[in-house]
Amino acid sequence: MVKDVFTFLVGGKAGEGVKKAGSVAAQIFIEKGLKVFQMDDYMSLIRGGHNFSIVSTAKRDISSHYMKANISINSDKRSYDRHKNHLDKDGILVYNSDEISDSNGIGIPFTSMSKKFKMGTLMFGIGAIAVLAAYLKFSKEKLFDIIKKEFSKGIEDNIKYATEIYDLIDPKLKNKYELEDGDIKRPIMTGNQAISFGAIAGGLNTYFGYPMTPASTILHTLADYASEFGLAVVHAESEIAVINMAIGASFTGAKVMVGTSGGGFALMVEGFSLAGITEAPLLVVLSMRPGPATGVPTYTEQADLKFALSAGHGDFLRIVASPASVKDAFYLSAELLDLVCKFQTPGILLTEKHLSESAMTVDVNINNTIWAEYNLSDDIEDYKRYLFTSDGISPILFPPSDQLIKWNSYEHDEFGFTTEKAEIISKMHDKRHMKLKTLEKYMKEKIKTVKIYGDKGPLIFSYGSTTMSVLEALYYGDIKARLVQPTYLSPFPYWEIERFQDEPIIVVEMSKSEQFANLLKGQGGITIKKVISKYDGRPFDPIDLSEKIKEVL
Amino acid sequence: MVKDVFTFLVGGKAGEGVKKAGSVAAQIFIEKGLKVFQMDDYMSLIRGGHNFSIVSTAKRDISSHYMKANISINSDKRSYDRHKNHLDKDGILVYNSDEISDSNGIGIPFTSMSKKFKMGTLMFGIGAIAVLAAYLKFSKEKLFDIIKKEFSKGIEDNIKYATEIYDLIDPKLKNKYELEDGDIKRPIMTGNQAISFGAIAGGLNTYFGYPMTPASTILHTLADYASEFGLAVVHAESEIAVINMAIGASFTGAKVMVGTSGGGFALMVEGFSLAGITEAPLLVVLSMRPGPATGVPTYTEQADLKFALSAGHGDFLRIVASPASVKDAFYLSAELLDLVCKFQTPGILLTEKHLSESAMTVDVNINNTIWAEYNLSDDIEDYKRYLFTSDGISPILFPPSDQLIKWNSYEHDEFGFTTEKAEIISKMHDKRHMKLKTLEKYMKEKIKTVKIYGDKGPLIFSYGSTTMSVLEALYYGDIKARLVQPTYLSPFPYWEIERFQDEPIIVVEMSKSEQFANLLKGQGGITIKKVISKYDGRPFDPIDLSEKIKEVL
Amino acid sequence: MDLHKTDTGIENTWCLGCGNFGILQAVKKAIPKLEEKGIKRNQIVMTAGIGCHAKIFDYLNLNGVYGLHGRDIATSQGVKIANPDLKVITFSGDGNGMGEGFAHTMFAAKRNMDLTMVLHHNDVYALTTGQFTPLTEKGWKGPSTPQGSFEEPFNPLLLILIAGATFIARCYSGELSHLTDTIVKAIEHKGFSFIEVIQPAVSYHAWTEYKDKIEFLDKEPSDFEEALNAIRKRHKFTLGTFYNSNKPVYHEQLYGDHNPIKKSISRELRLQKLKKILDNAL
Amino acid sequence: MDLHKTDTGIENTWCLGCGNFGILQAVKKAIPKLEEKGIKRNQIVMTAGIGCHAKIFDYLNLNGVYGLHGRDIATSQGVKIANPDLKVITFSGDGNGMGEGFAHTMFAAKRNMDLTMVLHHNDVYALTTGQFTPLTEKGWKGPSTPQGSFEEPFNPLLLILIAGATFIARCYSGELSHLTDTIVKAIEHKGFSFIEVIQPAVSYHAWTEYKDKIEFLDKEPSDFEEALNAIRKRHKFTLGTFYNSNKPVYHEQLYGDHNPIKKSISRELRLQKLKKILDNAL
Ligand SMILES: Cc1ncc(C[n+]2csc(CCOP(=O)(O)OP(=O)(O)O)c2C)c(N)n1
Ligand SMILES: Cc1ncc(C[n+]2csc(CCOP(=O)(O)OP(=O)(O)O)c2C)c(N)n1
Ligand code: SF4
Ligand code: SF4
Ligand SMILES: [Mg+2]
Ligand SMILES: [Mg+2]
Repeated sequence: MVKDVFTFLVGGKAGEGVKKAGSVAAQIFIEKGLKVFQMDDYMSLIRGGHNFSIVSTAKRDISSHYMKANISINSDKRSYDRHKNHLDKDGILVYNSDEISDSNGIGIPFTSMSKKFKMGTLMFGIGAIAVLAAYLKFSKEKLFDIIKKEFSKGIEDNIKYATEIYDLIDPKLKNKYELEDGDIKRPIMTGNQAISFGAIAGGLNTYFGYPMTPASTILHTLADYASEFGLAVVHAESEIAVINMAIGASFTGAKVMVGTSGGGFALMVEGFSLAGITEAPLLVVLSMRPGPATGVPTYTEQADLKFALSAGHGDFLRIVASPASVKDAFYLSAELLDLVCKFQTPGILLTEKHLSESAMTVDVNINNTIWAEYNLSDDIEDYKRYLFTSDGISPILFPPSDQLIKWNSYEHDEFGFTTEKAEIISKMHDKRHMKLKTLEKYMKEKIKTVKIYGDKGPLIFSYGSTTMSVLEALYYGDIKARLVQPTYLSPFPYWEIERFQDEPIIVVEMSKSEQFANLLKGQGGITIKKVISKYDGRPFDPIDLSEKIKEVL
Repeated sequence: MVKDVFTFLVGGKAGEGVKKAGSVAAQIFIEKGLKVFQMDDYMSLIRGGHNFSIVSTAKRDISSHYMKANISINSDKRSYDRHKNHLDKDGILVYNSDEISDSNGIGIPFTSMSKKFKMGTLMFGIGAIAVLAAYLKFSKEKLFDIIKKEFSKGIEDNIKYATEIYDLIDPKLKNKYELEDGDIKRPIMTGNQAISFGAIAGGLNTYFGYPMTPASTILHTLADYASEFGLAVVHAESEIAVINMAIGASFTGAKVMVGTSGGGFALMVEGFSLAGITEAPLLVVLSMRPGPATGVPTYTEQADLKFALSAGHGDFLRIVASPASVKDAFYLSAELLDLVCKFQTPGILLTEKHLSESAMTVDVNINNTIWAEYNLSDDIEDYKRYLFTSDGISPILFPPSDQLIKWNSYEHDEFGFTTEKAEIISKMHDKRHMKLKTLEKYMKEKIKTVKIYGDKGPLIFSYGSTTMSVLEALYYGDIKARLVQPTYLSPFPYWEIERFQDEPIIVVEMSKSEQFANLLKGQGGITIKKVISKYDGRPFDPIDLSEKIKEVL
Repeated sequence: MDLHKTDTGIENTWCLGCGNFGILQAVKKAIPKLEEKGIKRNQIVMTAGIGCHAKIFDYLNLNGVYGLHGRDIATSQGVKIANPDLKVITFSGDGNGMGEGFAHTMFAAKRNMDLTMVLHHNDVYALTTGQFTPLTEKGWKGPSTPQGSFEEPFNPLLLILIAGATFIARCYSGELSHLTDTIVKAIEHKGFSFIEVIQPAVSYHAWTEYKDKIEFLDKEPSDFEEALNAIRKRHKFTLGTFYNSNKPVYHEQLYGDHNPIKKSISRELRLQKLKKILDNAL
Repeated sequence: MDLHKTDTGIENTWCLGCGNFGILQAVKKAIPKLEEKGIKRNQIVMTAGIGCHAKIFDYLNLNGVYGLHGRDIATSQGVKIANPDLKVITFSGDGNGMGEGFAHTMFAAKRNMDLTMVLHHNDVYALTTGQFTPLTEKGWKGPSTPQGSFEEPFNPLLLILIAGATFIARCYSGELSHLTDTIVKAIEHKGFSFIEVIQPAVSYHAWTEYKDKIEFLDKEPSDFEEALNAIRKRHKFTLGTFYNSNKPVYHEQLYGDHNPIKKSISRELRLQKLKKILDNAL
């Protein structure tokens, strides 16, 4: 089906090493110089249930997993039932013969073979990797090297179990797969790792967080690297503490980021508005999962867009941008850190579970990241925190200083003292609003706010990680189209979008109420021909999506 | 200037009875069968500073105060300076001669005359009323009656002080004012009282609140009447507690309302989203003040509109409506209570300090209020809380019941059990979305969503209490125009608005970023010719506004 | 679905051996006992926060609200205030009820709200992969504290005692009958009853970490002073009822024996009263 | 504006005779004393919540953040963590710090965050017209409790002690020199210092309600047990330092003697390290 893609699917219970098997498989492909896209599908539980990891690899850029596997390995009946149709035409189905039998697949008694080892069924992932290795004609030695590199404990047992599985399946595999080598080895990272590393590269000093899927791994990643990079990484008592601490840190001149999902961001909204009026540089990562409320914690959706664009009472400037890929996420988090510092206003890096927790090989040039910088005050006499300036930006100063620095949650005068005076209230509104004009000008000149892929054919719009799904669908379906992806959503880059006003467009997004399409209509004056939307928590599969696109083109 | 309006202005320090003087003046006008609009301007402090109360009265409907007084009475220099220009052509300026002197006005030594009384300067308000009485040729007896009715303590001293002031000023008033009598005595109430009484009439059972200007007086009013109407009125520890308590109350079948301003609502956003997914009937009163953050607590603005329309993560149905007058507020709070019950979804009564805390005489027919009702389940076997129905509304049931009733913050199946299944996630989204369609249909048929004033002339759009300012400005300026006021803002009543798409319109609102105009553009497809916006915390004055409107017409 | 089935039939997704099973079982056993005492099943309303503990919402065939992380205890208070005939039980986690929802827990105790809170104390944010909670001992290497956490834990019983709770107990999910009895007593108790349940989360902690440390109070304290003493001086694996006393409850102080829903005033009477109020104002 | 002016020149809008004046004066007197001890004025950062108390933000010529209602104590923590060279003081009200912001206050104590919190205890939500607060005695007829409030008040010193604060004192805005000295001691203290200041809000309570009840501790407690005892047994108008001890502070446990801002790692070094991390992953 997908000739230039090889896909490995491994399914089983949480706690059986399914995800790990996915990432080890990814490492195998990386070793061969290939590009990789890994998507992990897991339930909101710690052990049991049904998880799967699906890893697609190719020599070319690949921006989605495929739900048609070349080899699918399943540890239990549930997994088998779930995935028996997720097979490519010539795909091979491997199942746990301790639980089922199916003449169309190959049975391996994963469970009984694991019994004699201490780790027992926890080793299933290793077994899956052994099967993959055999299928790809990897030598056992190479397999052992990988196990040694990727696992920290129980190496010996792992190798024994892998050997037994390898030897058992090897003869049963009639047509093995010839996976061609690619060009170079690339690092692989998840979206959340990219966001974390990007922010570090951009100058991050402090991160405040409270665990919430799918943003938690930013907290974990940064906590891991805190001492290496001299960061303060704090797990606070709540999201409200998080954002108010962050504003305190921002006051001192720390470059600061916080991260959460919709429910946590909902709690941060008052603080977000505080950042607006105090003009606090502050970057919020908002990684979406299906809502409302607790919703479906470990799945994906794009239904917090409208909320992100307008969260917070009162009028204030916000920057909202959404990366389309893991690589984008890396550069964007540094770029946003810079913008919030330069424009002294809160910003949101809006993303989704699908980007946050999927892993991709990336070609990044770390030297190209932006280093966040402030418009610092050199005026050390008669300093005014909220100086009226023609561009609305008041140069910033941090303590310790012999000048008075007051950030104020109330409406205030230029010094930051509370005011109730009509004229000053108006003027401060005007000042803050002026930053919007300045920012728009800056964005027009300096920032790639919208990306356009392809140069002919009908117009498709998408944003965030859905862009990756569309790109892959266009490739797969051999569809000639132009794909427009606004990275920046607020301020809305109308100057880039206006030119598309005369053509009816197709929108692909993940929200029932078509939030992105509404934004394009309302702010961009775009005529929508058709919206393809998905809101079942699962990302698009490129094959399905290509068909849907063809239907409406 | 304003021939058919008489305006009384009283200014002084907080704690001197300024506001009380305003409402006693209003009572005097009411006694005469007149209509009244009272606006109180006060600072965020308890004693001192500068407050003023301005009461305009007429035989006709009057929907704004005028910043040109017929008589202006000022207790101190600050007040005098502030208001000396707020005088009608023939207006009389009365000042405290203990602090200043001005040959253009009449000096009264309010302070020294109050010294001998225990309450001292706290009595200034009484003095102002005595001045007003003399100016209106009210007999002292009538004045005493009013004092007896309106004040609970220190009656004797009050009467003494009033008599002395009356006798002192009476001879100095050369041209007294002949205030004609009106038709009947009408009750006067503030917007917040109207909201409270309307909700009670609509069936309110429980109110949860946390003090926040300008919503606090809803809590106070309802607390006062709690035992009379069998309500539970709770002052909780925070707004987060408030909304989550409210949802618990809603679960039991209580008709429930909460109230706050922007900062408090920001804290309620996660709970608001919970009401969305659990389909909890819940009415939130959001009374706006200038933001962002703490902003200007005791003044007015309309910059939380965008926020109200999209607060909360995920896709869910919300009802947002904004009353244009105190009378509207009365009926609307009952109507909204009914809608949130019928459609099992959260709703927002969006208003502003200017409506919440201004007082107007109202002609309400209490019998016309709506009584909130649910679509109750009679299906007592195999009850499904989230039954899939063709209109999206699942009949509701309350405990105690022998059927299982589960409200769930996670995505759920029809019974309310947690789900992670793709098909059910989609179907539940569809179900909730279907309610939007049903609601729109209902609104088209049964609800006056948009009011249109006037039948010829150019088009002006406004919403909320700004409508009152516009109406008064049109009257004052003798401007022929049609004024369109959408009471409902979500679902947006496009069916009423569409017909205005071909004419460029003028928008009057109180937000720097022109949130209402953007809504009309984005959702209504309206072409905006000009936005008149004010964002200094003060409501429009009809005279100024009429000029602004004339400029742009 | 009929409330009188024992099970909801929903797939249980707790780890094999999880301490939450003990709590689930104890509640299931407590219900018939409560029924014997005249507390009907359909009168009970449960709320749950978000976390592993809260999954009990799907497994218990009881009416209720699956609330927000940390806010279940506020939701419970709303239930009770609106309809005081209902018996309310909140299932909370140590992250949920002592972290995100800390203030609500403390204020529920302060008010002596007439409801029961079961705190599943497993020393981790289990469902979000094992971060330290406000009750975790110093040094825990969770994913947010890879070098070991360094906050001193709260003592939940001490806090809740001082805040004003009137029934306070500690149980262990391995001591089923004690847990069952305590749940029954707590639900019967009029006022705020708080049960801390030591609940091993086997993916992060083994039962053996607790087993030998568990002990019972020899004598249950008889007043506040004794309770304070026992809570402070006995170690954190000491089980028993530490405090049991009487104080006015919130809803009765708010409106006596009224019930805002069952005794809701009719439309007619409301309009009549409102008219009078408006007339009197004239 | 120059930080070394004494006054900001902003109009003071407190009621005549308000207890907040005493606190303002005490802080103004404390600053030169702190300067003598080597704590520079420009090193001090203040935060304030929202309420009458918080207006001190406009009157004190100190750098800082006028935060959100109840959140100032979280903001203070962020300041300290980001730049531990700064000395942080939070001015909070009883509604602000014990109501809306209760959890932040308790967690700041739990962490022994190295900062000072001054709690303006006036028993009302003064700025919002006098509602009861979590510290108000039962029976208060504020506008939200016209029949009288019926929640038992929290004991703030007891809660903060148990939560983990290491310096705890009660002062009175009528005892200026004691208040001044205590503020100096609290700011010098390494760890979480908490000063409850009895602050008459004259629009709701007269000074005479307090004057005669005020007393001083005869002997300052020397350890936790004594502190616990004194806080519990002495009445709520007893002034003095109830607790003063040492424990590791949060920021030092987090990163030792690092300073995330002053010792921020350069761009070059960051990129170099990141390259290594990415290469190693291969
Ligand atoms: C507002 C919000 N923040 C964060 C989360 C993510 N979250 C879900 S469960 C959980 C931790 C639960 O810990 P605990 O209460 O101890 O429950 P356990 O899983 O240990 O039973 C968190 C932080 C959330 N659902 N909502
Ligand atoms: C989120 C939020 N809720 C409510 C308010 C309104 N508010 C302002 S001050 C205040 C009470 C302050 O009481 P306290 O902290 O005791 O201060 P005091 O005025 O007594 O000094 C409240 C509730 C607010 N500003 N923000
Ligand atoms: S992670 Fe812990 S609390 Fe959660 S189900 Fe597993 S054992 Fe139970
Ligand atoms: S109301 Fe009370 S706290 Fe506020 S300024 Fe007046 S006396 Fe002070
Ligand atoms: Mg836990
Ligand atoms: Mg107070």
